[in-house]
Amino acid sequence: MPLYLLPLFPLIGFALLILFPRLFPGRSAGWLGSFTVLASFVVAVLRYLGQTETPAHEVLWTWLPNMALNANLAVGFYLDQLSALMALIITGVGFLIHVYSISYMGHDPKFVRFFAFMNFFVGMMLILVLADSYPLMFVGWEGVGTASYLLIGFWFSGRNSEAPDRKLREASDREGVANSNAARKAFIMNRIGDLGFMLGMFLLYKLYGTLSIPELAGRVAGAQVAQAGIELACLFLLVGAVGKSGQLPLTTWLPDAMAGPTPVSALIHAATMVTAGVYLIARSHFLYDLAPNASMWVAWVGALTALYGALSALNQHDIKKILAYSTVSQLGYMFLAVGLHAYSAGVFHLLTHAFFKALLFLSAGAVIHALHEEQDVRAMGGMRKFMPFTHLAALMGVLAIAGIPIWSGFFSKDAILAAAFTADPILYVVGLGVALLTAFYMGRWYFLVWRGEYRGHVAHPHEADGLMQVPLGILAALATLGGFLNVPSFLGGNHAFDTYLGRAIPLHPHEISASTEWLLTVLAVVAGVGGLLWAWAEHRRRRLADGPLGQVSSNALYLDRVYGSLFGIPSRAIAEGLDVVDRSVDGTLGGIARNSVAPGGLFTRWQSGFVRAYAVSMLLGTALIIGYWALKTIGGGGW
Amino acid sequence: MLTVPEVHLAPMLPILIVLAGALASTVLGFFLPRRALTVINLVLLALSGVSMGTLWNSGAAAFGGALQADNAAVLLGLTILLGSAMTLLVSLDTAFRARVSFPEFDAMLMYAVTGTLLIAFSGDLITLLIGLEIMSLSSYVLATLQDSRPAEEAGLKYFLLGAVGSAILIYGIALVYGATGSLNYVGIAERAAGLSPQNLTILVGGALLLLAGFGFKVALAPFHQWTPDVYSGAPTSVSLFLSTVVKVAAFAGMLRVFGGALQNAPGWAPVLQILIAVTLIVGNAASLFQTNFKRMLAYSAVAHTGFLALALLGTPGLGGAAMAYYLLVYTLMTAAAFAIVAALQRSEKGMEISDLRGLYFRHPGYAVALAVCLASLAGLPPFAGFFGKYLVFQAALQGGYVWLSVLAALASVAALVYYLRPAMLMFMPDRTPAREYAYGERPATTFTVALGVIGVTVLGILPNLWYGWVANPAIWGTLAGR
Amino acid sequence: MIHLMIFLPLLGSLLLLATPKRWREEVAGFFAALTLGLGLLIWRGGGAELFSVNWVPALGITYSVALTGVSLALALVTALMSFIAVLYAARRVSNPGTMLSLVLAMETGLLGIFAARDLVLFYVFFEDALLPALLMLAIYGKPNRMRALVKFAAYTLFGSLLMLLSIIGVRYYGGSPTFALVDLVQHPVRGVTQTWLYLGFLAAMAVKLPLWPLHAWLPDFHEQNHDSGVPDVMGTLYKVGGYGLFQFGLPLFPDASLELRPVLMSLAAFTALYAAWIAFQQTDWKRLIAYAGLSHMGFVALGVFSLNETATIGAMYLLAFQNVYTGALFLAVGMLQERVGSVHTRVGGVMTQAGALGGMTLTLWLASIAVPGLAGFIGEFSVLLGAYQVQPWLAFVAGLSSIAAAAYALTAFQTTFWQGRPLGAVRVWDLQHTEWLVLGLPLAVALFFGVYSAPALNLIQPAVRGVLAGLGGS
Amino acid sequence: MIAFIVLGALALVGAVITVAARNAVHAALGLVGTLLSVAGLFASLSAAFLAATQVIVYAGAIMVLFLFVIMLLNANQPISGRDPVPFVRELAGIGGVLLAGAFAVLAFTYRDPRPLAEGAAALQGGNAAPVGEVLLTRFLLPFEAVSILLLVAIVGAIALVQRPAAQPDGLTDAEGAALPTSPDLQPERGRA
Amino acid sequence: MAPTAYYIALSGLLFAIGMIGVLTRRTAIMIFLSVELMLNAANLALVAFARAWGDLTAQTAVFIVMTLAAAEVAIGLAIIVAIFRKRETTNVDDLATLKG
Repeated sequence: MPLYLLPLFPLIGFALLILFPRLFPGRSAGWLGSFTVLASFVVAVLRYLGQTETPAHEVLWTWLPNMALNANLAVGFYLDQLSALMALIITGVGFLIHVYSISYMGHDPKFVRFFAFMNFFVGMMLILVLADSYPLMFVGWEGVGTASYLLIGFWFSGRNSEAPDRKLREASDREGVANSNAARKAFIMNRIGDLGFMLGMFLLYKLYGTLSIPELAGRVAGAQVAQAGIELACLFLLVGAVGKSGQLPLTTWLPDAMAGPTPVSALIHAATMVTAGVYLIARSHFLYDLAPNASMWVAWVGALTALYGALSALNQHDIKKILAYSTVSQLGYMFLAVGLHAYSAGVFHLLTHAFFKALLFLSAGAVIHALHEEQDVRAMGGMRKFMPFTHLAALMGVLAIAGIPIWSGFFSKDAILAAAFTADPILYVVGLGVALLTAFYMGRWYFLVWRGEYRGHVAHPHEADGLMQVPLGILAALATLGGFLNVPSFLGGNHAFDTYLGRAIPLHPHEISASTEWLLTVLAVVAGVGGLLWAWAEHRRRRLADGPLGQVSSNALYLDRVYGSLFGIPSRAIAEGLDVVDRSVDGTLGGIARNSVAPGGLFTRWQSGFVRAYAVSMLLGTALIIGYWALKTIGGGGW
Repeated sequence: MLTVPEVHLAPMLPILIVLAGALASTVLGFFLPRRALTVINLVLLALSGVSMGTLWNSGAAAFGGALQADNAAVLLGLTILLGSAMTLLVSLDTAFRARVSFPEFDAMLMYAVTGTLLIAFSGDLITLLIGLEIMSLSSYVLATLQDSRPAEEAGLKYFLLGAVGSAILIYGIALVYGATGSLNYVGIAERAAGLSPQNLTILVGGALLLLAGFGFKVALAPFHQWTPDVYSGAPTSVSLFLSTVVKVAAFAGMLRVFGGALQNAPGWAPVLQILIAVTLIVGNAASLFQTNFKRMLAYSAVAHTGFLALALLGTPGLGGAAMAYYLLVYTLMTAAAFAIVAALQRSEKGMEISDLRGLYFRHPGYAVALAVCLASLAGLPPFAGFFGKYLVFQAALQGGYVWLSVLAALASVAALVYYLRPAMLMFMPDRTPAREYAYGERPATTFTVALGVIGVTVLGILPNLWYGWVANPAIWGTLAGR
Repeated sequence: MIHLMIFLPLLGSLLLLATPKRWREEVAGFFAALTLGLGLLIWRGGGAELFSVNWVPALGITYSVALTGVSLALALVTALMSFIAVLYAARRVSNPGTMLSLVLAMETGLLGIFAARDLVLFYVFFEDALLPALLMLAIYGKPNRMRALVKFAAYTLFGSLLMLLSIIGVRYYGGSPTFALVDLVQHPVRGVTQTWLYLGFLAAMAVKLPLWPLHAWLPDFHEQNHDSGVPDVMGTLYKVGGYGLFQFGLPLFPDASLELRPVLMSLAAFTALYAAWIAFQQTDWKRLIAYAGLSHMGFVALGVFSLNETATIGAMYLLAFQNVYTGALFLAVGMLQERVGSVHTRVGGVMTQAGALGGMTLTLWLASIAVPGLAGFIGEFSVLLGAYQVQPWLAFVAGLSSIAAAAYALTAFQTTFWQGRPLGAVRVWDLQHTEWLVLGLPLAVALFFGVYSAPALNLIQPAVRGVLAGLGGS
Repeated sequence: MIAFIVLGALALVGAVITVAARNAVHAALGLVGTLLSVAGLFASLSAAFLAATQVIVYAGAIMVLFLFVIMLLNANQPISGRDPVPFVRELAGIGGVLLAGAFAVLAFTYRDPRPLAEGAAALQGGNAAPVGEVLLTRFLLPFEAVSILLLVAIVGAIALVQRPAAQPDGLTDAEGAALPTSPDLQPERGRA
Repeated sequence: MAPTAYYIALSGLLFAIGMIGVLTRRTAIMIFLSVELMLNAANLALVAFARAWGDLTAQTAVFIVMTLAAAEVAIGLAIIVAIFRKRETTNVDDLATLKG
């Protein structure tokens, strides 16, 4: 089964749905979309099963000039353990979310278009992870960016823009503007990262003369290049990763991206796309291994972002915003891991996070659905009674993300913290603190939404229907059990996941005595449990509605405003100024066109109409000519 | 004992034919209507052209070299005849409206042509002088002939300044004679070579005075100021004549004198290059600010003088060829443009540029033709004006006048601007009522315009049709005669 | 065949004046399609080799034409876009006879520019293309078009006359028998003279690229042109500066182009950023697209000036295909204007009613801001990559414009097509009839050559290699 | 030499009178004086025939014609009122001085190509016979051509003073009515 | 005999004076008179040179120039008279409608 089938199926789905929307009445579009993703999933599974030690590399056709070694770069796909894993996550989780969306988006007028975009996203994401060269990866990179742009702005004119009623219409217009802005912001901020990515590629090409990843991996070892060069290249790539994964300082677009439909948030802005940065760094491990400083940067960016996300999540009131900031924070964890060369830990967290964060988002979506687009947690509460199944699923997710033992989050987070501990105690402390905060705000989220008494407006919120429950169930199971893929040795496991991934990415096993391991584990668990208890205590005191740090947190540490005043306003001003300059640059020509410039007046005044004036210029001219000649003669000058 | 020199008829036949036309118009004017005379004159012009053609490569001369019918003379003469014929054709349609439709008009015109031919064929300074005077005097009359205040004012200005100009010219001749002791080109050219520095001084002084005198005739700044007034004051058909035939003749004279007799005399080239620079600047800048189309054409004629004179700076081989090519093209496009003005103008003042708005939708043929002429004047390919510019640039560059060529290039940007405005206005639709003469389109004028436009286009696409004839440097090496 | 291809459109435009009103659209379309077909045939035949005869022997001017490599690619794009322009003009403009014939006439000029292998011939075609452009602007332009006209023409001629001088100079100082490129290359000019001549040549090309600070004619030209955007398509095709520099500038002035490389590259990079930044401020779609195009031209110039193979290939690729999507964008704006009666970028909510129009416009926009997978990316990426090998910082500066590009493109798109449709605004109808083709064909081309670049690369790459090899450049 | 000084002085005086005299008639007479003394100079340059012609044609015919016209148009009163052309006198002064100076410089660089005596001798006194011979041999063409010039002068002068009537060209408008001449031309006056 | 240079200088002086006249006189006739003066200066120079070269052609040329002058006078006066008939003035400054 050729690899290109993986992205091909969803793209075919996209083409059909976008070109012939009328061919798909009712929910058939949803089924088609889900089916194409399922097809890719099947392919992925088959390829996974048929996988050998040597990575598969399938070249299709020539594409970019001179960008491989003394040759034109070709479009080709590359399947090793890492990309296989990513493909499985994307298609698997993607398929579940597609199915979920069939019900969730069921009543949306642009149902078909939604699935077209979703398919487009899946296809692009698969290209991203399967790419055998950085430019091709960049195709997927910007492709998913575009998809996310389209999906964030899916309700670009608000959800009832055709409403005849003026009130509704205005509200919807406001919503439309907000959504559109969010989408645009996401794209532009990604572009900033992409520039870094591109510069990284340019530099790599300058250093190694190729952009094909296998070739690079082959040359990096032998080639003698300046250390600074590699470090710089890695930093450039980091910029790209930061942009895509919503890390500091390019993090502010991710919370806004929640303007999109909830499945989009689940698939793109939690499970898959935003982890592309992590993937990029893991994929470029052979470079980062040579660039200790750059790696340190990665780790620190991750740690700080984790902290930032956690702090911002403390006092959010939008059910999805909380999850969004938690995503930022969790991505920070992954960066921390890969920055410390603990790629396996990072990717493992990526996996588990995909499970439980998708789960959380979907259950949040179910709640929003049940409460008719209500998103404020203060207007919820006690949902447990109305939708028990969803509640159970959500609880699994909360426990997983809080890092409670046996749930998947526990294992992955534990590995990361261990890596941090070996590398740098400060990082470890940060990580631990974030774990505490995570547990707290997730607990807050849980208690506000599911416990306490119902504060909503909808009379009888209904439980999600089967189409939504199935994915919830599967994901809940995965979030619960996923951790056992990688049971550390001191718990009697065999690091199955690490060893699998190790075939693609050489491991840097950190030597920690089992006792320390135990200590770290206990600390982590304490942090998790403590956080939840803290939330429960607050809940008892009914003071959960507004969490710690008040405005500072709910305004996400004012980062947006800082950017606005630092970059937004000045650049607009400059643009304005340049425009003015540019319009007036050719005033003279315009003047001539309008036939009104001074010099001409001179000549017309000279042409005064008096014949004697003409005679004056004639004879003076003659006199001057002859006089000049006479003077020259006197001066004896030659001719 | 008195020995009358050999008098060949052939070399002077073209002139005599034209003269015959002039005399016929003078005498028969009492019996025949004017239009008949015009037709006769057209025929005679054609005949003269034919007889000129027979002189090709004959190198014939008469009156001991005072009259030489070499190839240069033939080429320039043909250009002159073409311009005159176009003038006559246009006058057929417009003379009555201009109130100059009487035999004397034709007579004067033909006399002027006689004079111009005399210049082109001249072999010595005196013949040249007489030719110039015949041409000028008849031009004075032509400019004044119309019974209107503008025409009279134009005539007086033209005459007074012209008289001064000829005085300067004659003084120049005197000095040149003083230096070389000879009045015919060959002698001057021979003696100019080996001169004691003192008399060389006189020679250059004379050359400069001649330059000033000619500068008036061809309208080089600062001797150009009569041009706009006279062209805009005189009847349009006369302006056509003055701006084409008269200018061609004057340049023919310049070619004879500076390209031939004074070819290797020093001193005049640097001055000429200054004059050209001033002309280019003044001509183009001033025409940028004209609102009257006729007057704008007058100024553009000044500007073109600058370009034409560039050719004089080149080596005679290239320069002469460039000049000859440019002169023909210039005649075609200027004549056609003036013809259209003459046909479509409401009043003798010519049309305002703004009147041209939307002309394309009322007189598509003439509008397109005028656009072609303007494009050619601006030097845009594929029209012949481009090759004219190209050739003079080439001549000047190879003469080593780089800065002047650059200046000329920049000047022609300005030129484009003022040619562009009317040209584009014609194609802009407008609601206002037509402001041009409704019955202007008539066969003779149309024929003239077509001649000009087709000529300009064909010569632009196949320049060799004309340039192939004029290219041979041998023609221009012997301007002074043998 | 090549001559037929060059002059067929002109023939058509002349014929058009004679054909009765009701047949004009068909005739024009026929000729445009025929030209395109001929072009494709030539392509299939592996291009038309050099054909040369004397034109003005006395002046050493020859009629030398060839359609190979880059020039063939550009000629094909020209034919395609002219065909599309004709299609749309026929549908949109009432009684389009004049415009159609002007479009065809201009097509001949453009094809000639690309085919010419003789400097004077090149100049002649270069100016010939100017006249129809001027006429279109004059006849169909907006109220204050005279200013745009004068600026357009004056800038163009300012450049081209200096170029004419250096054309003459190249032959004179080099002592070549003719103006044919092959001869001129045999008789190169050396030393400082070459630099001066190059500057003269550059003047024209910089105007036609356009390159800051000689760009000022561009925005007005597009802003004042007819709403349908048909003249803008041709105007876009007319931006041949990059090609001229590549085809004539580099072979004739190798030392000079090497010497001036840093200056010119910085100018180009600055142009790219400057234009993109200004575009951010535009509220008139046409001005906006004009500045966007200017920014692309900055990239093209960056590529050509860098003398780096990859970058030059990218530049030519970009030059060729930006015609496609920029032109199509102009037409899309034309359709927008037809529907909402304005080209202002704050209309709002059009996509709620005209989904296809919005979608196509968005895709074209994405192509124009070099989203990978579309043709724009290959060119821009290669240019930047190549330029980075030569001047990393300039590549960075130019790269910044890709961010600005996202900003201006998405802002304009959002405020026009997204957000709410104002209450009581006119109902916008979606694409109809040929409009699908008019937007779809360029879109398909942009997509195809963004994914599968081999056909174009096979044309461009060898040509670039040849030129740069002769240059002995980096 | 003496002759030259005297005559030259006279010529200059006459010239100055011509230029400076307020009354036109005086100016004309001053010119006559100049012409006569120039004739004298001709004589001193052994150009007898020219001297005679100068006296007869110039001082005689031409100047009489001038005076006649001056009287006819009674243009002898000087024009009062400020000069519309700015700085004309100053410019004229500067230009005149410049020109005169330049000519002087040029003149005094002149070296006679041959001894004056020889040259004068070769002229045979410039009598009618030798001049006429040259005129009919080497200057035959100019001699003939001048006749054309005179013809032009005569015809032109007549045409100007007696403007003939314009002959219609049969151009008609749509209704077939003859079209008028351009509106801005005033109707012809009855001629004398 | 006086050397040629003197004659030339004299003629130059006359020419300059004539020019001053052209510029300063304000009636057409007077300007025209001054032009005649300039022509005479030219004649004088020619004759002087004729003696210097001992060559009769120059004298003949002078003869022809005189004829030219006569013809010019005829035309010039005709123009002046024609204008005077319509405007009753010979002041050239009154004819300044064509300008710019």
